[in-house]
Amino acid sequence: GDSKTPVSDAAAALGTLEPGVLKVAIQPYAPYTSLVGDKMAGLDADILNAVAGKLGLKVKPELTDFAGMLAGVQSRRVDITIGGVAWTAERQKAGLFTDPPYYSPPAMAVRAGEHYRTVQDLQGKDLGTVEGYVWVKSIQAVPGAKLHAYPDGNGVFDDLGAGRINVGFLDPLLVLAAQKERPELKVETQYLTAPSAADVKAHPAYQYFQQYMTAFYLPKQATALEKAISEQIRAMYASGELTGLIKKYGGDPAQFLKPAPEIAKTRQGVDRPADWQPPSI
Amino acid sequence: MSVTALSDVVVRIEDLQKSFDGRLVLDGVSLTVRHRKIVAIIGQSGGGKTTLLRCLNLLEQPDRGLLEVAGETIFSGSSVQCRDLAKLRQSVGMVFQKFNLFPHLTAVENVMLAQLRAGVPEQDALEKAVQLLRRVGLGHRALAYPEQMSGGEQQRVAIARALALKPSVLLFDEPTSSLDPESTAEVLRVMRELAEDGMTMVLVTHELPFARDVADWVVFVDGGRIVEQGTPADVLGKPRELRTRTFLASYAAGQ
Amino acid sequence: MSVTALSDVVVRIEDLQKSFDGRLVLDGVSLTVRHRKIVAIIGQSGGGKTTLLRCLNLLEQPDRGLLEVAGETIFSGSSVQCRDLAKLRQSVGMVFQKFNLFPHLTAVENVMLAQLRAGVPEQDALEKAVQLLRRVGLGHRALAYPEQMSGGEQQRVAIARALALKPSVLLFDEPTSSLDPESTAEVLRVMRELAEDGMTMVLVTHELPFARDVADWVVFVDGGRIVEQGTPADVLGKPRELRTRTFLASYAAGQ
Amino acid sequence: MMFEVPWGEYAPALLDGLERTVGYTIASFAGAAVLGLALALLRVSRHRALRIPAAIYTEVFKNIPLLAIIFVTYFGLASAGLKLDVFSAGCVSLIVFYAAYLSEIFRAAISGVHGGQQEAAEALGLGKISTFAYVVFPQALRSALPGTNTMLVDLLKSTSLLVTISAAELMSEGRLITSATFRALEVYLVIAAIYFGLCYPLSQGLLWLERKIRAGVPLTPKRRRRLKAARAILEGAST
Amino acid sequence: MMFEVPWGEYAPALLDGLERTVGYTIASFAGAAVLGLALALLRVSRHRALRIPAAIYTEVFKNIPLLAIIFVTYFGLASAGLKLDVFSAGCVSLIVFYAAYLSEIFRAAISGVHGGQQEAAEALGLGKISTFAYVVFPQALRSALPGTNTMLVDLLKSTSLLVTISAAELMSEGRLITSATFRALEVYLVIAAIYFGLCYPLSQGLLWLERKIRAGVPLTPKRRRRLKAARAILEGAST
Ligand SMILES: Nc1ncnc2c1ncn2[C@@H]1O[C@H](COP(=O)(O)OP(=O)(O)OP(=O)(O)O)[C@@H](O)[C@H]1O
Ligand SMILES: Nc1ncnc2c1ncn2[C@@H]1O[C@H](COP(=O)(O)OP(=O)(O)OP(=O)(O)O)[C@@H](O)[C@H]1O
Ligand SMILES: [Mg+2]
Ligand SMILES: [Mg+2]
Repeated sequence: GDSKTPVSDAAAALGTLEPGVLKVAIQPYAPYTSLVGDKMAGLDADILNAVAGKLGLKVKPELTDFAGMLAGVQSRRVDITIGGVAWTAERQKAGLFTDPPYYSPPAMAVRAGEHYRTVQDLQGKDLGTVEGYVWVKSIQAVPGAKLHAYPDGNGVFDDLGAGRINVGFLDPLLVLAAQKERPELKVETQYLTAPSAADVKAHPAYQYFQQYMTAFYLPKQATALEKAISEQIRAMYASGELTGLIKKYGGDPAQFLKPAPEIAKTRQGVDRPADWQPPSI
Repeated sequence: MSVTALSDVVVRIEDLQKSFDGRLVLDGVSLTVRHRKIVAIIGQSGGGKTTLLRCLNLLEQPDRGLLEVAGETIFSGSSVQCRDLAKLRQSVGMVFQKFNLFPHLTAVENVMLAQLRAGVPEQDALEKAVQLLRRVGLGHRALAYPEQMSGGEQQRVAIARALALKPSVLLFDEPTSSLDPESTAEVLRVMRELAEDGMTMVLVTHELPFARDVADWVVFVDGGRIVEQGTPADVLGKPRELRTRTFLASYAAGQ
Repeated sequence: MSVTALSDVVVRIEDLQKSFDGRLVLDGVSLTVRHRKIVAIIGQSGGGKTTLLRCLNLLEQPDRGLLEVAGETIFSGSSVQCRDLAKLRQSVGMVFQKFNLFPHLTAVENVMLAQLRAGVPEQDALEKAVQLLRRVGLGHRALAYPEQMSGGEQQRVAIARALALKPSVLLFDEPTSSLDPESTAEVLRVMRELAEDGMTMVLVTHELPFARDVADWVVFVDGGRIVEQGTPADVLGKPRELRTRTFLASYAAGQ
Repeated sequence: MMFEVPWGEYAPALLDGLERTVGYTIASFAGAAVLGLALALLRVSRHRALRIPAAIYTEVFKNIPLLAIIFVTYFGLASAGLKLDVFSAGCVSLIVFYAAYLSEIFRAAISGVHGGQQEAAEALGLGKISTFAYVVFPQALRSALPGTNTMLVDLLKSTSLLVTISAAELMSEGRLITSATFRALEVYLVIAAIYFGLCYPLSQGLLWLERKIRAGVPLTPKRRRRLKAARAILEGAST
Repeated sequence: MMFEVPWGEYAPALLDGLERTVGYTIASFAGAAVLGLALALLRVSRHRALRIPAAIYTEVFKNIPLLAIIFVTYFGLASAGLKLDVFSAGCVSLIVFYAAYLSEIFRAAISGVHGGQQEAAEALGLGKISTFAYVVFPQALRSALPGTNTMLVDLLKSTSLLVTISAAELMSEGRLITSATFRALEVYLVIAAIYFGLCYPLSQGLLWLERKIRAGVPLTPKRRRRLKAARAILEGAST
């Protein structure tokens, strides 16, 4: 490529696979990640593009699917993967996660006219999500509910529209975008009242019905890069850049950029120091 | 041929016509085959011998003419009269040049199949099949598959198969022309025994010595017509027609 | 056979032995074929005739014995002596029972192939091929594919193909036994012409009348041994050996 | 790096997926064989009006990706008002797709049965149906077996594409494990091994069956009894 | 409901994907044919030491899903230190997979050439290589064509599985459009139609070629010249 662009020492010190270049695996997951020409677009993409700019890295996106994203990171074919990836205690064993660029409120896609407010309302219902999403476990824990796991969000929307499922658990921006793109499906966004601490204690899997933390995923070896990106993310909280981006995609900064109280504890002493505090506006 | 009782006639063909793609292949053939008689049909390739034989069990449908088999009119004018094609074919056995045994069945099953489909009980069909295989000298090969048998053995099984439903007449279409001399001898031996047992047979053949020996009547077919017919001694020994003589001469030259 | 000049001998076989899976199929066969002579090999099925023929161009490798072809020792003791197998095979033409023409090539290409592989220039090979096809009466069929030809035509193309490299001897293995009488006559006519042109030939055949007519020498093989050999008049007319007589009798019965 | 996934935990889910994979395979293959045979019969028919639609069907389904068929059957038909459940939609997709391939194999096998066979059967007085059932079909089956067996194994592997409609078969389970543990490569290797463990014995078993049938070993109890009875008669005489 | 996706906008990306799909197909099929032929030759060899490894290869690759092969080739080998680029990894996967199937087809075709052909060629003094090249191979090719052609079309369709390694072929573009527009059904129908538009002419073209070859139409200029020369000689005589 255009290796004539000089690579700064600082950028080179980040230890990317190719000095000065940030290889990013994404899947078609608008409005979080997408590819327009040879540039990536979407919320996660915009955040990482901004971070890379500050670090002096040139972004090189590679379009794949979810399995390919993970394998790409683990086999060190890419430096990082992004796109609504949720942090979990189990997943972090297989790599590094940055500090959360934003938090995701528990949004549900439901057919217009139907109302679900609490976990109790979901019992015995057909609940859809994308396989691999953290909600798979939560749904499995709901008494009598039937899990429908799809390879991507389209399946959820189509089946919601077709009436095969009652509720779809998806990343909130996805629901907003689908509402806009496919009004004929008559899908609405609803927010679930987060289960109480007691509920979560009784059903640990309910924790994902609470606000959860997205992050960017990197290979175990990329400690320097992870640290640099996390720092930049924190800086973007402080500078108001993130507030702007969340608004750009129709999100409410108060929902997306303020962590719920439980968030801090989840990572403290796991992949972060005991005194770690989640970033916030 | 002298006039005999009508009941004596097993096959009666009158003014049979058949064309393929507008080309006349049988052009007014008339022929009578009597009970216990053996008729040999000889003639040049393409003369219509096979077609004539195949009309007799309606494997080929004539265009016009009369066909009677075993006392029943099966074709007349220009349409099939025979209600039950299966019954007709059960009364007319047929042996092919290429044997056409069923390769997925043993010899005994080949002989049983038609019986079973005709409703003969299993055990009866089996016993009959074994008996017929013994009659053609193949009792010991009853459980062999066609591909495990020599050509001569296969053709003998085919004869047993054709006999299984006690046909009134047996048709042979060059039954030995795919065989080596030894196998030919085997098959001819079986056919000679059938002749001695009084089976009625119509036989298309190139084996002129055999025809001379066993046939009661020889028919020389050329260009879709019966050019000459008569006793073997007459047709093969002192042919009247030029075409017959030419044919016999070319045959002698080949030997 | 009287003693003649050595240069006169095209094929010399001495005490040839060959076994398959421990079973002796050729058991000490000795035979001499002289220039411009025609040797017919006759005998029961399984006697070893084909195997004997196939040893002559080393399609089958003998176990022991001596083989000389066109003045060269190609096998002696128990090992192949012939350096250039391709050259040997070019000097020994072979015609098979099932013709074995190359189905993907036209008649003329079938005849050209061996020449082209042997380095004959394209145009020469083509002219030679057309000339040979005309010689067997098939100039007009030069561009036909095997499957478009009758059996007799195919076998004549196979003869032309075998002649293409001007072999010193032509081997025929039952060349007419897959053919109907007319095709047989065609092929035998071509073979008779070759004989008249002075081609040296070894011929396994069941066509005893033909053998009697064209062969200079008849060899009766049974159980892997030469039981009797001599002029056709002797071997076929007044056989000395019982086995020969039995064979000839069974042959006559088959006819 | 390998085997960090707690496979023990996932075993029940995998077994479940395995069961579904087998279920899809059996149901779809049976359906595809029946539809494929029907199409093959249409395609050897003497009537153009029967031959042509069958030929079009075959060409269409042979030339579009199975993935697209699955998607359209499940989601497309639903938008058109026909809501199939996952199992039905999955099976229908596999059936219509593989029937196209199988019909080609069957057609070649049927028209490969020598014309003399049909003639010999008819000359023996067998009707059209008997001729097909007892003479043509058994021989066609024999020559169709290798191709058919390849398709069966292929179908088994292709059930993995049902992942698109959350069929919860083996590959779907694999993806679930991947996203929980993030160990994509390990999971794929294990899933591949499970597929191999299914497909290899299957294809070897089918090969064995092929050989048995080719060797003429009687497979139905009826034929076995018949040949036994024949042997009894033949031996009875020799003693 | 249909055609609400702004296809005009996506046309350049789709064309790009199409081009890549065709590129993968050509490169992989060429490789698979060569490897398949080599495997087939090993499998008809007289030596067990050659036959057995080739047989094991074929069995292994016929019995695991292509998706797993793709995954392991791209990501698995990378973890082991061998980083193939996307195009190489994609082609290698398709080659090793389809070579297994093609080797079966080729082997059957080669051993289906009648033994008499080999014998006749040898009796004419042709060496082993000439015999194979001029007698066995052309005939085997003919009987292998239908199966080979089916595999070529299948390979083309299977390039859609390269999505997972960011091959950016047709199906990847389709998924991208789906994600942006949420109109999966429409996108899949269009993608299916594009595949059909690729595969159908391809398979019809191959059928046409098959028929030409079966009819004995000379395909190489050399043969055409030769037959023309023969005709000239023959006609020269008749005038
Ligand atoms: N099904 C058919 N369709 C078209 N033409 C046919 C058909 N069957 C036979 N013929 C033609 O009818 C003529 C007579 O054929 P037939 O087979 O009856 O002759 P044949 O005397 O039996 O010859 P052969 O001795 O070669 O068997 C031939 O010209 C043949 O080509
Ligand atoms: N390649 C082989 N392997 C094993 N046995 C063989 C082989 N070729 C021939 N034989 C056996 O050798 C014996 C002689 O066979 P051969 O073909 O030479 O006889 P033949 O005289 O030509 O018979 P036919 O008249 O039937 O052609 C037979 O018993 C045959 O089964
Ligand atoms: Mg005939
Ligand atoms: Mg022989």
